[in-house]
Amino acid sequence: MSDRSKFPPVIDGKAQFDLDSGKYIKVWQGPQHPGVTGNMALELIISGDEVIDLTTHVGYLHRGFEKLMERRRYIQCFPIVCRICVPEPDTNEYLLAAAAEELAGIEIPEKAKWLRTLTLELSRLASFLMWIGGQSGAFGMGTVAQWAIAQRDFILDLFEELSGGRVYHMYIVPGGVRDDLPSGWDKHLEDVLVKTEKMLKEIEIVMFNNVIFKMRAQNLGIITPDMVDKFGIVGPNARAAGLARDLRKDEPYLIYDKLDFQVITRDFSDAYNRTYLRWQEMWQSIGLIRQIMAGMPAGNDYHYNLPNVLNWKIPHGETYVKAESTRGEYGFYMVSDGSGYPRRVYVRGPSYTHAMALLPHLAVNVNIADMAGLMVSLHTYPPEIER
Amino acid sequence: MQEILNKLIDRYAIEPIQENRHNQAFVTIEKNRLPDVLTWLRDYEDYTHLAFITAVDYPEIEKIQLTYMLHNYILHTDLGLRVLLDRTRPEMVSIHHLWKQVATYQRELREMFGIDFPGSPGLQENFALEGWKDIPPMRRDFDTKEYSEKTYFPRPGRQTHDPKEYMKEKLYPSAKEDK
Amino acid sequence: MKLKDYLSPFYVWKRAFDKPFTTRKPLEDRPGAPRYRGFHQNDMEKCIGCGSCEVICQNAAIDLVPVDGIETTRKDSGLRPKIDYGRCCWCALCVDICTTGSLKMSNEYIWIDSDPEVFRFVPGASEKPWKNTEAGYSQHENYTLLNLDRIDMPMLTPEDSRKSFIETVKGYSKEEAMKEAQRCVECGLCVATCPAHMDIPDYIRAIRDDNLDEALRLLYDTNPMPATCGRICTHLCEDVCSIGVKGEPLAIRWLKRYIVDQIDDTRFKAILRDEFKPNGKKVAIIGAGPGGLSAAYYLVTAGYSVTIYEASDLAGGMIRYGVPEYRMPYDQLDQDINYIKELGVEIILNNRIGKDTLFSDLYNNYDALFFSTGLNDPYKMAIDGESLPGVFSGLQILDDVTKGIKPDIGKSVAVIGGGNVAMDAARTALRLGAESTLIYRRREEDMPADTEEIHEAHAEKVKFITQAIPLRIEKTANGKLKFIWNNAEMVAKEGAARPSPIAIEGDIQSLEVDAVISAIGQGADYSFLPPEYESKIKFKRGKVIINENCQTTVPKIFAGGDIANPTADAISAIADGHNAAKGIDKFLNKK
Amino acid sequence: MDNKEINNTKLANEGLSEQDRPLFCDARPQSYKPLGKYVEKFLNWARANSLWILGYGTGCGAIELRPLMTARFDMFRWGLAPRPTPRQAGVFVIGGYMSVKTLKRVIRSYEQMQGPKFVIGLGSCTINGGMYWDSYNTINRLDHYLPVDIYITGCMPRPEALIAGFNKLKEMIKAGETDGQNEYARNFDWYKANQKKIVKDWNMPDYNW
Repeated sequence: MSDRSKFPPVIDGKAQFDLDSGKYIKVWQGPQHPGVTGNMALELIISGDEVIDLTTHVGYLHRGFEKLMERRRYIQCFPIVCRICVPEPDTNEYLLAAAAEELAGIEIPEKAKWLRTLTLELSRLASFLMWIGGQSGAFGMGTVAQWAIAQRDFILDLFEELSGGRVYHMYIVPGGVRDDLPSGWDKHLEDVLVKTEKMLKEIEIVMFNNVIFKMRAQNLGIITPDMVDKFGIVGPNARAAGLARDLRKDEPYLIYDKLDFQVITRDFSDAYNRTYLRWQEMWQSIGLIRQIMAGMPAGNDYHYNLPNVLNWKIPHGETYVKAESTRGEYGFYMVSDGSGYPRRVYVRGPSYTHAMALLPHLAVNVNIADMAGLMVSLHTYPPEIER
Repeated sequence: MQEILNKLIDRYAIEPIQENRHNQAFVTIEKNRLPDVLTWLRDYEDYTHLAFITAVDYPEIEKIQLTYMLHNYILHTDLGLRVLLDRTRPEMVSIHHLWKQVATYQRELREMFGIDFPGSPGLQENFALEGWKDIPPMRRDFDTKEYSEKTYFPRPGRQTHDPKEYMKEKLYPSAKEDK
Repeated sequence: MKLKDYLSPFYVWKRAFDKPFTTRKPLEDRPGAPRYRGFHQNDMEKCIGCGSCEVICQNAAIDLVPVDGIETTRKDSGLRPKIDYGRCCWCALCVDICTTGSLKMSNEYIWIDSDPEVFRFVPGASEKPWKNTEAGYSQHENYTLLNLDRIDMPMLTPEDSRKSFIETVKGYSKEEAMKEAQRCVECGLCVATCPAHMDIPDYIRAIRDDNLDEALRLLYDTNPMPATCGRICTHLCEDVCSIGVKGEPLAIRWLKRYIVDQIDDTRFKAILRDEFKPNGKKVAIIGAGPGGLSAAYYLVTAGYSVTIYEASDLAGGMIRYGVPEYRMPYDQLDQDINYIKELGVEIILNNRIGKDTLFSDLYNNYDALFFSTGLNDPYKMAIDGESLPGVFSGLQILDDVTKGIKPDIGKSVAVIGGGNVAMDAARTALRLGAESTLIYRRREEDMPADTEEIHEAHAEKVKFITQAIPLRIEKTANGKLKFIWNNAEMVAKEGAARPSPIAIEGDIQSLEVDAVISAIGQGADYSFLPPEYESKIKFKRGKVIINENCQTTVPKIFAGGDIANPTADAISAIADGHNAAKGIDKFLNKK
Repeated sequence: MDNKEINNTKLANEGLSEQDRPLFCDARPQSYKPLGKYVEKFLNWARANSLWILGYGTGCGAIELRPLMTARFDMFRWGLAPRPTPRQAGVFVIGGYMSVKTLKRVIRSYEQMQGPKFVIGLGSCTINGGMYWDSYNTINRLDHYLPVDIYITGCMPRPEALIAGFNKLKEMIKAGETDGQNEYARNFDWYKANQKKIVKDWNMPDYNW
């Protein structure tokens, strides 16, 4: 940080430069780039090896989910929403079901709530494992990626056993869930949890105590508390800045009010702390899964018998339901016009603000080699931006 | 929740109000007052979090509804503000100065619904689409199936039968010529 | 940075001695989980080709196609799902919705080919490696996307119902009807089975959409007596209902009744908008039963001038005189008839052909003739004592009650027979204050009566004696009748469709009653036909032979209803009437 | 595929500005000419055993590539390796649905890849549109835009299905049955016409090698 005279001045988070001056280079990172999660592109203007301006480009995965849902019956929407967020599909499934149930005035059986919470926490764990693989990979620590993603695969095995699907579980349907826990599943789960715990301990040693990771991730992409509302930052990114905001606690849905847990916060939101916080939340998830398994109600009443789904109509209304995903507030805004098809479903993905507004702000004056790490530390996931 | 709704009624004479849950309500606001109400809610009533902006198309009443969803982190309440725009030339005041992420939302709405937000930065840039020439895809009158079949032509060779018609053909063909 | 930070990364080396994560032979070692949603399987025998899978598939991945070796029958469309794996997303909604539970998914998941055209197959018919795999996703007990249980119909309690002639079935309320209508999957299997081929899925959809005017129009397209059919139809449609495979079939009959119940009959004309121009041709109809009325409706709406000749003093035929009021209230029947009358159909009552008017006059004065005179000649039991006083026919009892005559049946009756007339007679007898005992040759499950009727008869405490072959009726000393029968056992005979009762030697029982009502079936009475016509019209086993246009062997004469069709129920008569009307129209317009 | 025509006129790089056009190549793609039976057999063996995948996750299919390249399934055992740039890659795994915007990049990447190159269509979306069959932004039939060697059906196909797919591809390469690159060269105009029909703002060169 000695001589910065050659870098353009930054005013209000924006570097002041003239691209035609020939002093700066425009570089595209992505969409075809291994360091970019999902499929999006960063248009970088660099000065030397520092990024001075960034524009996020999305739309490579745009499938028009919201349009497609308008011409599908409510039940037919459920297989397609999970595709909006591949690493953590269950949040989508839950929110679609919750929105439809709220508008239709359906109360689902207690057991279904527990099973839903279980899948949500399990998918949170899987998603975080996938993410920590990306995060460590972005800083050159491929070993952790190998461990974490392989470990995630064992959770996918659990999902496969439970729901019949590995990646797209399609387990949470409007009205409840599709099936009970298979026999012997609890033992497999405990097995995987124990292994995951062991691995998490090892990750702490090799990652959070790693000098390279520390040097690169600390003070990278600092989010100050006053930025949080200005940019609409949610989830772990906001919690790392010291704001105890967690929908599971603030507006408990499903059975979160019956579970014992504390909102985890850290007091300084940089890439390192955000990573560490998510690592802590993995432990929290494991704890929650154990609590859920211990309290799982007996019986097999896990689905409310909907009116024949081919003719299922939902009365007029609009609602916004939300849940805490790994990336923060995930929401479905559903408008029903009384027909069998939703009038409008809007999917609010937390990555929207993180990638589109926050990332360009944080990227200024970041070394180009750290860009991937910075992006992953915000845990952005493109399909939920463009849908 | 009731408290803020009463305040809204007092200050802006806003009606109607649709209360969804104990912590969620939707109100309809006149187009020109929206920035004012948003600013007031953000700065004085702790509705600091803008969850999203989106639109709903109502071709039958020739309107497009914009929904601004605000959240209060202290009371944990959601307040949805609805604005009805004219559908033929929808235009709305830009509020990109209030939250940083708004410009992107407005860019998306311009692309998907064809709503104009004069003054919003980067409004004309592509968001998810590239080289789109048809009517904005999220408009209700845009038929995505028809567009897809026309543009991306599905693999041929499929044919289905309606059980009712097929049984008629097989079991009582005499009745075929009727009706 | 501490020294630890420099050293700790080397901890990864420890892992070198751990068991590796790697699955050695993933292809062999990892079959799909027992619930895995892999490639589809279909039990071809179980599947009925209802097409619900096609409807629910949000990817439009399923086509219904004819398959070799699968015949179209009344309960099976003969079509089978063909799945396009260029579309499928393995969500298994098709498995969940399957009305029969035939569709399943195996746990196999590998299908690779360099030709994109091959990824289409008919599960169950195409030979695929996973055709017989056991494991995989299938329907679960506690999770269904259909509504298998019928909405309960409000009914009088048996205790109340047996006391009076008030209609037993109260009819659905709007909410109940909408709920019941919602259960329909619109497969349309029922349409083929319905003798009149009513547009059942369409009018049920109209109920669901609360568009009853449209529903009424759909009813009258194929059936001008909906209020009647909504009550006493034999509802063959419900036997083939796809929902009925796993659950209770839709109450199609009651939904039909709901439509008519909800609409005031004064509005019929405005809703149906039956407009026609008289074409100057005349048609005579003999018999104002369902067949005759139906023919009259379709003829009059086609512009013909129609006259019905009826021997009784009121129109309605067997529906009025053969069905008791607690099942078919007369005002409802009148509603159906009145609308037909309103359109200009002339009904001449108390006019018996052959007696009051000559058949040949009709033949000469009208452009075409349709007769649907029904079966009203009760069969005899052919046993001793049948002509004793106190032995009645079932029809006679029902007829008397309709006319307001109280038959002298005393305090206890024995009803012989197992058909609907027998049930009606037994339950009518209850309402007249007698204890009823029903005596039938075969087992209860062999009874031709509707299951609901049998069920209700039981509920109203009609006593059932089955497998009893009547021997004779004797007069006892105290003026009662003694009905004597021989107990039988069911013996399956080779080549016979069902087992027949064979008397057990010596096992003879008897019952003392005040009256015996015989209701073992009826035959036709053709006495109105003069010999010169009777010789020209062909008969087979007492039934008139007609072609698909209900035309007899005499071109100008058409016939239908119980005297012509094998099912002998109201809806078939109505269908015949419709066909005859079309046939007459064709016949007269060809000239 | 009947309407494919052979045409030898050069495309004009119309998507580029006038002064940029000379900067780009305008040579039509060439069919690969085999070197001789035994040499080719050896080469095919070598090609089959070093399938390098372009690390471009074009759709949700990419999610199963991660487990495949990590410890659990360890694709390096089969000679598969991800490469960051098209110039080093020989296999393009199209991960399911493809939006028009991605298709444009995919064409560019595909054309930049060195021959012999192979395309794997992953998931039902590549065959007939899959669950996005009625979407206004995703293509239905991949074979209209790129020559596809094999299809793996599924949504998503599991890593095992992918492995099986790669094994099949290897067999095909060894048997000399993969003709995708030559097909692209032979029917270049047909492919280009299809591509340009749906990629509305074609602001890239027509020849990307």
